[in-house]
Amino acid sequence: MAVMEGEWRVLESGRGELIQPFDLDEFREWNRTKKTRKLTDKRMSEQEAISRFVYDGCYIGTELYGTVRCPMSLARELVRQGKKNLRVCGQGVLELDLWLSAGLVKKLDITYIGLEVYGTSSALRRAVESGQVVTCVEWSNGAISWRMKAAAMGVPFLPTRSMLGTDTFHYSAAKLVADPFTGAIVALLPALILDVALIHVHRADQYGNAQIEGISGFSAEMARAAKRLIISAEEIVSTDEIRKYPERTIIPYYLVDAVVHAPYGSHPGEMAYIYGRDEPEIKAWVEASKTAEGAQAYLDKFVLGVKDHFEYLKLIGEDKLKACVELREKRY
Amino acid sequence: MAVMEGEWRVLESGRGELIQPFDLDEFREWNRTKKTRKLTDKRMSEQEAISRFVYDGCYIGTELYGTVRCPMSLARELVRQGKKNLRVCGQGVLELDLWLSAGLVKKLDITYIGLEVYGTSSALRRAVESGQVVTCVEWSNGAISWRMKAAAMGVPFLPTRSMLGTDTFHYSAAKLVADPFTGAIVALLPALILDVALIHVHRADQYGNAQIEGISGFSAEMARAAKRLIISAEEIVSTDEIRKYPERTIIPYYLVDAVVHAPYGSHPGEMAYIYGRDEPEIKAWVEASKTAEGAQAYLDKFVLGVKDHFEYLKLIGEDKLKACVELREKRY
Amino acid sequence: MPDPTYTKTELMICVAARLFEDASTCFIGTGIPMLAAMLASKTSAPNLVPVFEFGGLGALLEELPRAVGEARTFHKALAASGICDTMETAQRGFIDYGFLGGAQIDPYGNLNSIVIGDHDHPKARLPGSGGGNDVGSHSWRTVAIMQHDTRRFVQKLDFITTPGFLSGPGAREAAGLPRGTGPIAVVSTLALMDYDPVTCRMRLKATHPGVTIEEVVANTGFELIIPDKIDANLAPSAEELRLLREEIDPEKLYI
Amino acid sequence: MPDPTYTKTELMICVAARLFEDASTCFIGTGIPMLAAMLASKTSAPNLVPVFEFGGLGALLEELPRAVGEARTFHKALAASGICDTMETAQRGFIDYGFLGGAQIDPYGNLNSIVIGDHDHPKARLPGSGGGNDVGSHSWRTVAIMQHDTRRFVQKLDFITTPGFLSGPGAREAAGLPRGTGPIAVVSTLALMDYDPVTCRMRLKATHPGVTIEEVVANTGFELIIPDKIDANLAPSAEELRLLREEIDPEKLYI
Repeated sequence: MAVMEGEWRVLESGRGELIQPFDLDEFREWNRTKKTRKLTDKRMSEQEAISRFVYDGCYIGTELYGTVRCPMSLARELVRQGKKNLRVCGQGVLELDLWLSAGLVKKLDITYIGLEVYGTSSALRRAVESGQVVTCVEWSNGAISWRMKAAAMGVPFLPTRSMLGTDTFHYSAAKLVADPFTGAIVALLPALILDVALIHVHRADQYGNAQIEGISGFSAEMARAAKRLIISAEEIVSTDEIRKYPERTIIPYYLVDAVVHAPYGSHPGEMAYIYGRDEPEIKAWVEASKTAEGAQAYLDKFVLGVKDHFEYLKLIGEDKLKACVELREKRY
Repeated sequence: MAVMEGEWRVLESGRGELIQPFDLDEFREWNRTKKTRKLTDKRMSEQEAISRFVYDGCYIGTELYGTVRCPMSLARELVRQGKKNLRVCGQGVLELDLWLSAGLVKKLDITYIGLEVYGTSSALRRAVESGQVVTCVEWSNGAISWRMKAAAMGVPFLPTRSMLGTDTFHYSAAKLVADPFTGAIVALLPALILDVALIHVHRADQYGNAQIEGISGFSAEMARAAKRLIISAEEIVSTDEIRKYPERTIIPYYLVDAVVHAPYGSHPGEMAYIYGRDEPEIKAWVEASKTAEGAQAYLDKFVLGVKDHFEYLKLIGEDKLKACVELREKRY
Repeated sequence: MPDPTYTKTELMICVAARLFEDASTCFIGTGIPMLAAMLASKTSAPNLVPVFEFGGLGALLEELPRAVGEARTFHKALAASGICDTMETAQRGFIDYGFLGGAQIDPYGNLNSIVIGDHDHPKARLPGSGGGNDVGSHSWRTVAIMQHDTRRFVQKLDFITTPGFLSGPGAREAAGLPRGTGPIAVVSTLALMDYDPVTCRMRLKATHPGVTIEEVVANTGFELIIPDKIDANLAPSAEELRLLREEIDPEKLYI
Repeated sequence: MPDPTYTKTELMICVAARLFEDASTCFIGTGIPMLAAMLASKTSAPNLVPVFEFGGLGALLEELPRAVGEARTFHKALAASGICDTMETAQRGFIDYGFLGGAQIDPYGNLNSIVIGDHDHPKARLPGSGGGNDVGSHSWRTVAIMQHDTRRFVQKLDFITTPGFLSGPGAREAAGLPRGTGPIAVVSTLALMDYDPVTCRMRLKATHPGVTIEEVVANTGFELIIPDKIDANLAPSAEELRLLREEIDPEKLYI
């Protein structure tokens, strides 16, 4: 039953580059040999996690989205360590802005990089229009999430009716086929296996069993689609606590390579039920990032100018953090 | 860009009948016009729910699995109302045994029908070997769940590496193709859109927003794959309670057509954290079902001989139910 | 008496808000759609079911969300899941309306939010599709909310990010998009537009107070269908303005 | 001193339990595999991670589950999700072992649990694949646990439900099954079998106490490879029997 590649009739292929080719059997072998099933203590600092698992040229992604439950302490540490030529997927607000401004990003599977209520991202414009980012492959938010879901399911592709008929499809790396059951046209989205994923959660135990409150974004999919997974958590809890409510474990330990205890890890973004957005600090980036010089000055002060996340928090100051806690979403 | 059906090269097609053909646009239209977005009180009795939404010849499924969080009060009511020529999907223990014994099932997308620790199902053997069930199309548990997941995602198929190389594939309605990205062989599982689904949950509000404790089985997928969805719930809670923990809503109200308050609705099966299995009553069916006469006597007593679920519970008796509660799984 | 002090943005929000159908499911994007949804839920559509792409469904819009994933998008919500569930809900036909923005719109309601100029050597790199393409593909009806000028209302997009009617009648279905879906309206700073059912081209439906047809035409970079009868949009009511200014956007993030 | 009163089933469970690798993820089916897993977790594999197909992962096996979805499969578990997540975890290569039963097994370790006789006019309709096919497709290594007689160990299955090595060397990969996967052992009431690495055919590895090679051969409906050196399985230890009888299955559901 040997099959030639491409024996399926593909109606059309997007012209975008598949900037992260995948091999499911190789991923399986990785998951077999590089992901221990032992319950081992994976706690470490941001410094150690980034230096051990992120490398120049790797394909990396962050969850969720800029100002919302985003692994900002990890994103800043990555800038401090200057990991470069990154290939990056998806959506981003502050976190990708920092990487773009620091000149660390080479290729993008892009869905949205902007500043939400504050409009477009100057950092993205500078990086793409100057050619510093050499490739932008286009996807919709749904499509990029489904690409991770394909990898999470262990299958080579998922079909979708998104992207049809548009340039978004033409500038993607998706393929157009007809469903053999009904003849309907669908786009096939190739599996996306990340080299590294960074996810911030409400709580995790020392082994990496992780729980999230509120919306789950694409955490379940990204965690399962990554070869290396760094979890940062607002709180480290006992495994007994995890075992008490096993249905809340959205990321089981065996997926996780590092657990970083990062209180206020999403700052200046929010963490539902723990703290709200730090609007002045977000605006500080919005303003600073309008020019390359301003962005550099911000990086110098808030990222490169501090040794680690705890120095960053000290720089922000207890009063501001307390104010954010006051603004948190509550359960009634 | 008109496409002829089958223009994809399919390497091989399972010989099984697609006993529930699907049309995604028709499903969308159904979801648009027959599923209100209004918050309306959907509470009703088992009698009303089954008589309004289940019909002779419909394609129906139950979640989870026989003795575990299974909508037994709905399954028994269906027998009382004698809905027949059912086409049924998936796995079953007591609930499908009852339907098979009552002669209500015509076709099966079968994965597993048996009595777990007590072995094979005599009811299944009688129904299939006699030709009363005219068609058995074979699938694995994973495959049937992914078929519902395809429908839940609104896509015509999902790929899998299950079923390859086996008669399970040959006697299914799956298709074999090569992945156009890598050339790897995968089976395509056709979407499964059920006419009716029955799901038992821990709690729901009057509109149908439903929450489940412990494993979720295939409830999320089945709920999203069904044109009509009847929820039975151990407890009816206020919508305020739902809104307090929105991340626990596994089935949002707009999917739901009927909400049946059914305490001990899974009896003689278990409901995690509320009550355990009623082993003597399960064994009563195991013994009775060994012969057609025994099965009929059981049906006469426990199903046809009672008017409704509350009469059934009275027949079982408070002492036995209390004993089940004692046996429940606890959160430590 | 209408308050004469309203801004173009406030007017646009009010006109958009009046389009919301009560007890419908609506995809809400960041920005103006959020204000319009919130205003609608406080006026004509109290049973609106807002859907935010990263997982919030049926939230009570007591405070204005400032991002599509933040806690206010699932404040006292009926469900809080993830983006796959939400997008699949749309793909399954459960989302009635999508409210979208964009940098450019063409006569068929296609939207561009990816690039100005050539994709690979852009004059301006815009944020990207985000959920826009998904919303425009799967929602039953989409409404675009746009500033109205000739740089934005163009004959030909630099890039089709989000499908409107694509190249015209039947093009969506031919491309494989779900049957019966498509754009129904554009709310701009000058007017309300809909689409001619035969040609699928944009058509003036109603002008805003004080705006002439000529002004709309002059600010539109393509031939807009001008029917014989054109309605006039009502100015914001005092209550609409009060809600907007006092309850919805007291921090003046948008208005 | 081994307890001479043990039954064949008890012995089979003990031999199977000794195959569990500590700190490995194992798919556990209903019945004997549950007893073996529980015994293993109380002896040589205290860090075993049991996986039950309907969503339980990493449960503490304090009481014997009687069904693959019941609460004991997620008792103090690390995660409790659903069947899709579990099966996808397997498809992604995270499940080390699968323990399976079946009505028939052939020389290549393929299993039948669907039908005896013709599929469409069966002599006996069996329960079906259940998760068997998935477990046999995606787990890195599978172990079958079977009663040993010529009706069960057959040259040709009536129906291939679950893949072993299919038709022999290379057949799994050619069919598209994940690279490097396949059956590694059969534990029966008479012996322990493995597979010849060249031919992929079943091979006697060790006989149970008191069982002769001839007895194994006579109860096998196909030509079993008999190597020069054959090990002897140890009888259940007193502690194994105590655990089985007092802690694991005191209600004697299986033993």
